[in-house]
Amino acid sequence: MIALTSDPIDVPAALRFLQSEQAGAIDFFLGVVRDNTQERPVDRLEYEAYDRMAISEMQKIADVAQQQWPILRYTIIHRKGTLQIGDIAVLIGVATPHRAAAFEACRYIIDTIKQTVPIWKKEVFTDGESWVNAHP
Amino acid sequence: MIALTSDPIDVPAALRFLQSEQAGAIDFFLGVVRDNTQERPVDRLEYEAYDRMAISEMQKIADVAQQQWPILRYTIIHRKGTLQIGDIAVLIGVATPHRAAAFEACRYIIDTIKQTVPIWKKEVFTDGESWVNAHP
Amino acid sequence: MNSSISVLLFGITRDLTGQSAVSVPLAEGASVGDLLTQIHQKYPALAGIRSLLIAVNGEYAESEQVLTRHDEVALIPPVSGG
Amino acid sequence: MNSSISVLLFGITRDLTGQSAVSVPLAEGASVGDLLTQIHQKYPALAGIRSLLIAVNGEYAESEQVLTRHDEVALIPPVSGG
Repeated sequence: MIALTSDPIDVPAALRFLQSEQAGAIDFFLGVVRDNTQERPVDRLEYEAYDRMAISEMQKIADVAQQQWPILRYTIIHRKGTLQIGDIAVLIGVATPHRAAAFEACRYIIDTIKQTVPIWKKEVFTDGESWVNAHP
Repeated sequence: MIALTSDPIDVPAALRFLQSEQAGAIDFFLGVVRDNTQERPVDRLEYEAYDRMAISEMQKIADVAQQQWPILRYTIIHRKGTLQIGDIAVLIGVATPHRAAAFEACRYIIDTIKQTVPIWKKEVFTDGESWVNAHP
Repeated sequence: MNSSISVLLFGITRDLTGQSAVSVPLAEGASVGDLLTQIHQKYPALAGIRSLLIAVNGEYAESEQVLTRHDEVALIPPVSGG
Repeated sequence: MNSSISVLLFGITRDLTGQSAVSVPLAEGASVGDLLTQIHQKYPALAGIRSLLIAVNGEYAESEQVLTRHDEVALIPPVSGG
């Protein structure tokens, strides 16, 4: 299950979705808005996405992961819009029979999302703002 | 936070406990009761612990993890008693500033729990039962 | 296609141009590489961005790919999701 | 300590002996290794277990460690938590 949403991410709903009788291991990764970047205090983040392509790129990542690991169920949910400190920006959940695959697939998915999915994050500081990764 | 409990594990409560303003990454591992072991159908699991030592061994693991990774908060909750298919047997949650440490610490904790913590699991099949790992 | 092509903008490119889509003049048979050259000429403010890619119909495109008038074209600055 | 020591049992060792603690005769100055030898003699049914460790006061103990009458001693079959 893949989603790009302006609503808060519902962790218990994601967990219910992942559970199955064959699942022995579930790994969840949550990316959360921190209060600082390189010690500069962050007020909030603004996420923007090229929706159609963000979803299709996330789907590609999930497809590759499913070829590589015995994934029973997965969920990838990314927020967009304005996020405050402590808000969950992204949730990756992977259910597998055994734990090694759950960890590896979950890590692969979040690492690759950060490289290929057209979602952009602007950090709004108390004294300015900056699009992450945009400048050399 | 370390617990050994006969009650169902409360994932949302664990999540609330882990969140902090400095946390950018949270990794959760859930060990769940599967419906089979090497294709033999499982009816239920019975977990037994040497409580005092199980808690102190889990604490040692957490202490080592805290020395090795910049852990902001962690939670280790292990069930005991009778568990049905789909029940969460163990929850490990680790919050760190960045994601690599969350994944690595979470994996270290669950891997080490399975090696050193005096908790025992009996698989009850439809046609017999067996203490896991006990026989050569 | 001897006219122009509409290019969707996001993130820093939208902020720098003040627009969420721009129209770029482009000859028939032009490639993704040609489009990028045109964009850099028309919007020199975008030169400071670490990298700019082009997506065509929601897929990352190589610079040789030829554009047609029905393509949905987007400029993709460095992503920062997660 | 010229009498006996109580040993807590868990998991398969509790099932095989039918008891959650057993009393094992042990001379004063006896070590963890001596205790294991005594246990194996008294409970031959435990021989089929992959490994048996001893915990003293909630800590894994080496076989040289000398036991005292006040120690809480437990027999630890292979663990299988998680």
